[in-house]
Amino acid sequence: MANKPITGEQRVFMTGNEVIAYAAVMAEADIMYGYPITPQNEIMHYWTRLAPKYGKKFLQTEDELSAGFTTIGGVLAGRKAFTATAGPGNTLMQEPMSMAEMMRIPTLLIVQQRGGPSTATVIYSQQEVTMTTYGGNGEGFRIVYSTSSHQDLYDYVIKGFNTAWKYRFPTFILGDGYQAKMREACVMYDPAERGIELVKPTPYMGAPGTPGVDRKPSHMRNTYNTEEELYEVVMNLAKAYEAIIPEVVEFEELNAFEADTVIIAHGVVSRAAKGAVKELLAEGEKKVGYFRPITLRPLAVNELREIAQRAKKLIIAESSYGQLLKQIKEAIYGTDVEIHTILKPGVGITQEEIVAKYHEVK
Amino acid sequence: MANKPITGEQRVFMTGNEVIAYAAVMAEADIMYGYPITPQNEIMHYWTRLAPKYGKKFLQTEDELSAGFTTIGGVLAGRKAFTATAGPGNTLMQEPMSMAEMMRIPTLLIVQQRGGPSTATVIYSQQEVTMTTYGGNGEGFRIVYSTSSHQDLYDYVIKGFNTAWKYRFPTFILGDGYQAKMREACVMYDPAERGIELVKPTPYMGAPGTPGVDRKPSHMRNTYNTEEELYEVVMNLAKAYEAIIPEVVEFEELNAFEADTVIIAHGVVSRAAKGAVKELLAEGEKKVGYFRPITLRPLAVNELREIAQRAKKLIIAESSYGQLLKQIKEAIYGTDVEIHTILKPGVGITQEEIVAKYHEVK
Amino acid sequence: MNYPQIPKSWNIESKPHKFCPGCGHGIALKALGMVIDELGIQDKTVFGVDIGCSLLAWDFFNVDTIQTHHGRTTPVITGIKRANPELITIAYMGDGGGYAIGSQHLVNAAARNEKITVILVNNTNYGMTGGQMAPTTLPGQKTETTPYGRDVDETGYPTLGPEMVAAIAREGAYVARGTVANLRQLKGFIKKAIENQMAGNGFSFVEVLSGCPTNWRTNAKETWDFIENTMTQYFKVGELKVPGKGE
Amino acid sequence: MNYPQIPKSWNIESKPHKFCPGCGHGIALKALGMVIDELGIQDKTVFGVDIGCSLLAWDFFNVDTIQTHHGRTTPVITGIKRANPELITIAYMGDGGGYAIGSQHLVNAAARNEKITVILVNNTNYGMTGGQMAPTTLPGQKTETTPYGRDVDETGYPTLGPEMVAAIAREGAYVARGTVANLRQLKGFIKKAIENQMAGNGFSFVEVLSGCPTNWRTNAKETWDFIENTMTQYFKVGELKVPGKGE
Amino acid sequence: MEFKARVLEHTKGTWTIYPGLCKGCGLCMAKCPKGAISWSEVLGVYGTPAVESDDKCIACGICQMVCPDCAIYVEKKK
Amino acid sequence: MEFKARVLEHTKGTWTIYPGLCKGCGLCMAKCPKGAISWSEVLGVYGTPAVESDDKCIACGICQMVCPDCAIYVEKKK
Amino acid sequence: MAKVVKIALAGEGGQGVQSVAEIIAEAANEEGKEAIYIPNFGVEQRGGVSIAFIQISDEPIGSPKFEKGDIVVALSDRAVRRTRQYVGENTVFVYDSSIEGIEKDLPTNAKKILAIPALEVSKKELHPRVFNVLIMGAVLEATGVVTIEQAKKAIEKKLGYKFEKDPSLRELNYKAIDRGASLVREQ
Amino acid sequence: MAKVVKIALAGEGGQGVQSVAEIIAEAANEEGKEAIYIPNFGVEQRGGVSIAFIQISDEPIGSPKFEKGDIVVALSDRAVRRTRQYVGENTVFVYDSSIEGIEKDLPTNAKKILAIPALEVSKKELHPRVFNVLIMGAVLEATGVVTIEQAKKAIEKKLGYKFEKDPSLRELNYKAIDRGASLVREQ
Ligand SMILES: Cc1ncc(C[n+]2csc(CCOP(=O)(O)OP(=O)(O)O)c2C)c(N)n1
Ligand SMILES: Cc1ncc(C[n+]2csc(CCOP(=O)(O)OP(=O)(O)O)c2C)c(N)n1
Ligand code: SF4
Ligand code: SF4
Ligand code: SF4
Ligand code: SF4
Ligand code: SF4
Ligand code: SF4
Ligand SMILES: [Mg+2]
Ligand SMILES: [Mg+2]
Repeated sequence: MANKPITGEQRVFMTGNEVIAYAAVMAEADIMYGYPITPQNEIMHYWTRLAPKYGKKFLQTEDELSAGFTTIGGVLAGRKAFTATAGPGNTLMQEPMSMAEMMRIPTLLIVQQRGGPSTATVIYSQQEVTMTTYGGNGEGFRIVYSTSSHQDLYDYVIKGFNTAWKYRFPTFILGDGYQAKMREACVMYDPAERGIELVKPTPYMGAPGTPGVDRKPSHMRNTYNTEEELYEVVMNLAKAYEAIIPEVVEFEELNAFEADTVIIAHGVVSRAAKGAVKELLAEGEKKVGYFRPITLRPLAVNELREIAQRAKKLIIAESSYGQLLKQIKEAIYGTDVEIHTILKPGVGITQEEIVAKYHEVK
Repeated sequence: MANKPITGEQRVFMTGNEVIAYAAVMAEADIMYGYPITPQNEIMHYWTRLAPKYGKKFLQTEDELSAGFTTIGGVLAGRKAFTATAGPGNTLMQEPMSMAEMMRIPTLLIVQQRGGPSTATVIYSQQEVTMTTYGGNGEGFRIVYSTSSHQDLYDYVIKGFNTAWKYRFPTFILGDGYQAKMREACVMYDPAERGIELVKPTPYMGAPGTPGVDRKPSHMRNTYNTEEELYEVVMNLAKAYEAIIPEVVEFEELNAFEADTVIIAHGVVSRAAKGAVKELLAEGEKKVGYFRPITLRPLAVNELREIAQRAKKLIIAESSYGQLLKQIKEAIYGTDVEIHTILKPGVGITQEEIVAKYHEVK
Repeated sequence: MNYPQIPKSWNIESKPHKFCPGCGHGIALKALGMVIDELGIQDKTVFGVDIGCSLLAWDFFNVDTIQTHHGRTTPVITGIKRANPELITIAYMGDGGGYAIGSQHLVNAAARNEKITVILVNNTNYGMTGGQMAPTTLPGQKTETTPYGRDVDETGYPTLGPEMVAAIAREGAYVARGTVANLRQLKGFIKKAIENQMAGNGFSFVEVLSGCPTNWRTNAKETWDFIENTMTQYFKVGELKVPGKGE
Repeated sequence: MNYPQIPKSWNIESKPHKFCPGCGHGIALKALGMVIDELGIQDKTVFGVDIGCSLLAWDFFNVDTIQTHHGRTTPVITGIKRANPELITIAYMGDGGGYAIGSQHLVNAAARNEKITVILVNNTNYGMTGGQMAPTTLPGQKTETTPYGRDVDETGYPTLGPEMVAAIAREGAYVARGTVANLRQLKGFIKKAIENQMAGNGFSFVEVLSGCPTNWRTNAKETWDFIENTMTQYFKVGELKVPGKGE
Repeated sequence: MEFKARVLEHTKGTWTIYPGLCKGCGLCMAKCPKGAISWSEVLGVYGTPAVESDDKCIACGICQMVCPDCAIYVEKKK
Repeated sequence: MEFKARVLEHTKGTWTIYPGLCKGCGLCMAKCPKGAISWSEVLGVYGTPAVESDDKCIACGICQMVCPDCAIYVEKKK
Repeated sequence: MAKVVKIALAGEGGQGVQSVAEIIAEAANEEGKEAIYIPNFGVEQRGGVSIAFIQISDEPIGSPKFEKGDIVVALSDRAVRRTRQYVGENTVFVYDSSIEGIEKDLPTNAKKILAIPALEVSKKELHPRVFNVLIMGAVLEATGVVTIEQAKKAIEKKLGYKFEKDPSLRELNYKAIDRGASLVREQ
Repeated sequence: MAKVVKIALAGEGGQGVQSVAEIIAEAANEEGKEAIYIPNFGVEQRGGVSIAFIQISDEPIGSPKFEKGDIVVALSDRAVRRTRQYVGENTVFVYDSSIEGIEKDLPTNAKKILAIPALEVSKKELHPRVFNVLIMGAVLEATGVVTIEQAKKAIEKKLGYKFEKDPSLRELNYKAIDRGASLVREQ
């Protein structure tokens, strides 16, 4: 059985879903559980093709509830398990993810956002931001990476496994239909060769020894009898979560801490935003900057506040009706920088639109 | 068959769940679909006892997905249908509610919040605010009433049916485990006698006449083929939703527009907040006020901004880790009033605590 | 004569319909259209279509139609029927929608003997999402998620839907399996299923063996061959439960 | 002797357990504990408990235990087994968890022949939530949501779970129905079910007829009577499917 | 809504094809007991060839029955 | 963890009850073939009466078997 | 501000604290007062400690739960441990004198601690079944939130159908209330 | 800023626009350029209009979709209607001259509109099956984003296994490319 599909550095030209399947193999994921939904299907298609070659497993479940809960099972058994979904499937995933959130079970869920609400379109959107960051009946103790390119998909799937198992909070790779289906180039590599150490999973259930004899039994629960018990559990989660924020937060920027007008976007839209800012800078506009939160949860609150305190205007562009906008407003509460928006639920945003908006509001 | 269980005005002393069942009968609800979950069970228990007496129907479904989708079916058939849930059940309800949101199907869902995330407790919390206002893969085109007393439960269940059918957005009564299970007095009445006109439902499916012959067929969908189509649909939803906000928004306040320190709370916690403010005013504190958003979606943004611009301090108290807080920060973005909080996920907040907080921060 | 011979209840405005060339859904819906015509129930029928290729029928008929969520057509249709029993309610779905994600609804609607009719199109795969394994995928069959063929040791044998429904449903239920390769018989089964609902007897269920040339990557001949010879080896065509006839 | 005669695999720290006085869950778990002892598998067993009164067993055994969500124990346990087939995995749930909200998981795990063991406690109601109708509630039985008695015309007949599972599962599966009124037999069924998993044959399923005196509002005599005489009229005790024995 | 009919008169019957409905799937062709159906020069709705029949046709109606798109209409001559 | 045992010596066997485990459900009593079990003055874990047996006991072990709480231990005398 | 009387009652599942609480709250409501009664409930149907929270006032009542009670009654060892948190410097803490092994767990900050032989008295003088009614008498005596008459009416309302069949039961219940009151008075 | 060449290709499900797009994008990638190809996909497996969006540049590319293409090709009446939105004042709009009834639907704001007899030529001179390859030739000629050589290599990579079996197919495909290019050149 071959060991790794990638050695050295390899430039490839493929769909994002294919990139993810490779990244999962290279991250030493053991098993994928999944239920089909466009636009994430090809992750499963490629995984099932790769799986037998590298000693990996796959289970197609009866629905997303099952995909989420079997993934939790796989993790409990001490394996690196993951799953992928989109849209209405992500809605259903909130049930298992709320259990993972409560019990600090590391899970990796890849979301390829599609239009919403409801079944909507199978194509593209950024309308699953609120749900992925704060979904379910919980408090959003999760880590969400928003990717913008195939390179990101490769890098952050590998990183996402490490994050999940290191910090034990449910971790999400938030992609979208464009990234899922488009082809572009990216460089694949063996993480070990780049000095990236892969966090090893440990079993939560079925560790060696007889429980109650050689070791304590592993008794895991998510249900409590009194509100005081629960309060303590949730406050401890909050404390643990807040402690890791500085280590986890990621962002990208260009001239953002010097600019008068900062364009903020995440995911694939950030490419148009970055392109627009580069174009404007090249045209001689000096006071324009670009900021892209990579982790949508936790958000780079400190940097956003610094920018908001300095800048005169923000332009927030997203393919939703203001899901990132809401979070940014909350993050920079107390400042009063002028905010302009390009909100286009379910459709792409181009560089031209952003440039035009800049000229309109500047 | 008796016509109405209530004539004239009647002071009763019962649990909140019982009050809700009576209110639904008096709102001329036709059918309840539901799946058991604590702490909403007794709504079903009382409804099933009342139902045969007043020609009403009930169906216990196999899960909350089914309860939500059968409710949608009941509405499509032209009946006033409703359902009730809590906690993990509410998480599952997001799937049907996202369909209702997309298709503007009026639904009434009563949520009796319990602790979260996950199964957590069956008791009490205010941790389902984010999910109820913005859950699912959508944009939160919903109307959410947060009740604080049995009187509210009675009033807003009746009002909630009217709101849902008048504006055709999914409507939620957001109660909690305390309100569900506690006994207190309230006055029940026949809405007709108070001049409240009940909006009549109309069939979306199965109206008179042969489709394609006497009338157009009713072809309802939630799936679109291109992103441009979807964009138009969602923007139209947004427009329709925003148009009704002024009519729908509700709040309660005491001295809030004159105070230096305003205590903000919703639902049952607002009772403690109001009590605290009354106590403080009685003690001679003049610059303290109280504000309670009744609709959590849409939020009373204008009033909150007015308050935030005037006041020096806000104290936001809620039995969650900041779900209302986030929404308020977003709403009053641009102001910089100092915000203090009492955030107690899953446990009650008392008047004493709020008074103490006031003295601490003032 | 510029008006083709289509069932009266079909909505000509939406034709040619949205199914692929050679798709069995078109034949199944032809059978259903003919039954609606024969029973004269176009004005009382409510049609629910699932997510899956079924959704492409959202404007197929001149019949009130609700396009629901994946697997959720059974509860939507149940809700409609419970609220207004005068209506004749038909849920239309795929094998993925009925036997996988919506199986709790199917099983429990059958157990509660809901007075609705479910028509389930078995094409041995997930058509709409591009051909993944379905509960009905045949042993050894290649799909996008069983690229080396379905391994029954790993994923079990194809779900026998009507057999399962027949095991759950009690007296009053009607359960049958037809095929698009036998339109006349299929029409008969669908007719009985709807009549059974109209008589108020109970749950009625018809599975339809159908072709998916797009994902099977079959030409016309291979398509017919797979339906008529391969599928029927596993899925026996016929009536499994007829009210009044015992089992 | 201050140490009671309890199965070795029970966790004495959590005793007296959290079930109501006279609850059948305690007897079912006694049978399971004895089987774990006899098979000597305490170190390899993973126990999953559903939401429902089952959850009260989250620290019942000195066995690694995961308390899951309502209806979701089957997939959690399936996920564990798929990831580490060395473990012996047992899903424990109520009739609501198994036949209502989790029925898609049960049905599909059976169809895929998952190598897991499911023990389902049938107490004809939703115990934990205070006694609502379950899919297994008997005709005429009063519950909180059938206050005038379950009307089979409205809500159908009680679900026959093992019969349903037997109709779906294929060769290799083990399916039986026992009762807390016959501990020896029940223990035998559970033992065979677990041995069937250990042999890698396939899905194993045991329904346990059990008492819920709290919600039934029965005294001890009435409890026994309901289990032994009323329930068994509908739910036949015995083995429905034994590998190698045909059906 | 109208669809252009292409009417073919055969000895045994009148055979009509609506190219605006025909997707060229070939199901009819594979089922014709007489091998009377073949690809036509006329294109169907997806720009692929529609079908046509020849005089081997016995007007049995099978092609009409199996066509998922109701693109064929057969009338037997008496 | 220890539970206090209340040991009752009967002609046919030794019958032990652990009141700290007994919830007073009465299942044992209803099943005893000899009617040997009755309510006791000693309270069980929930403050309700525990059970005790008398010399009618034949040490058949049924009560031990049916007790959901493992509160009874019966040993036959040889 | 109107004074709110806050009561917490805790016991084992079978001890009937919830019905006592309900009767007290209903009696107060009947007297025209504002009353809130909130049962404590957990996932266990039986087995957990059962707590009832009651508040009675002349004016609308705020939060359904409170931090410290005016009177806190605990009827089992576990109940003593669970209810300590509701005891403050203005609290009268009442427990049954037959409870063993709780010496170290008794609250230390109460205004007053009363050990009353409720279990013994109900067993010996009345009937174990009216133990909870006796406790009700004690609570009413300690708080004065409702008159004994009103409480008897509320009992009548709730159990009247049983009293019809067996009028001696009425007698027994009434006696239990009075006896409970006297246990507190005697302290 | 580096120039990005933007191409939209649209046709019916069977017309093979997606494989053409994929080949062009891969050829560009092989040439060391940055390329993005995004298929349009809807809920229908077949039947909807199929659109492919390609962008090719010397530098990393931003948004995968664009507002206006440099070249927009429509191969059916429905495709003409669907792609009008991607036509701007710098767009060369190409459609097949055999498409009927679209006179009123043609874009009016294009830089240039080319009607080419691709269908006819492929049918008569080559084979209907290479219709799409002929279109590829036309696109390459109109944009010059990839050399014809590179495109041929990409075709070889994709269809080589078929060419092995039947080398005349290779000939046919190469001819189709060249012929497609000439159709544009001739205009
Ligand atoms: C909750 C949810 N999960 C997954 C999907 C994606 N999805 C759409 S159709 C489909 C499968 C359709 O297969 P089937 O029901 O067999 O119908 P067919 O297309 O084969 O007729 C899936 C998985 C979805 N829309 N919603
Ligand atoms: C998603 C969800 N829905 C509903 C509930 C509420 N709930 C908890 S237990 C239960 C029923 C338990 O009944 P059963 O499975 O028969 O187990 P039993 O308590 O009778 O042993 C329900 C409906 C929940 N916890 N989660
Ligand atoms: S994908 Fe298959 S089932 Fe779906 S429309 Fe096409 S042929 Fe029919
Ligand atoms: S409620 Fe019923 S099933 Fe649950 S623990 Fe009590 S007796 Fe057992
Ligand atoms: S009618 Fe019969 S013989 Fe004629 S073309 Fe059709 S199938 Fe062939
Ligand atoms: S079956 Fe119908 S659509 Fe298919 S080729 Fe024949 S006529 Fe055309
Ligand atoms: S051992 Fe047998 S005879 Fe003795 S008390 Fe128990 S059940 Fe009765
Ligand atoms: S000994 Fe066991 S069976 Fe008997 S009353 Fe006590 S708990 Fe119940
Ligand atoms: Mg299918
Ligand atoms: Mg149960």
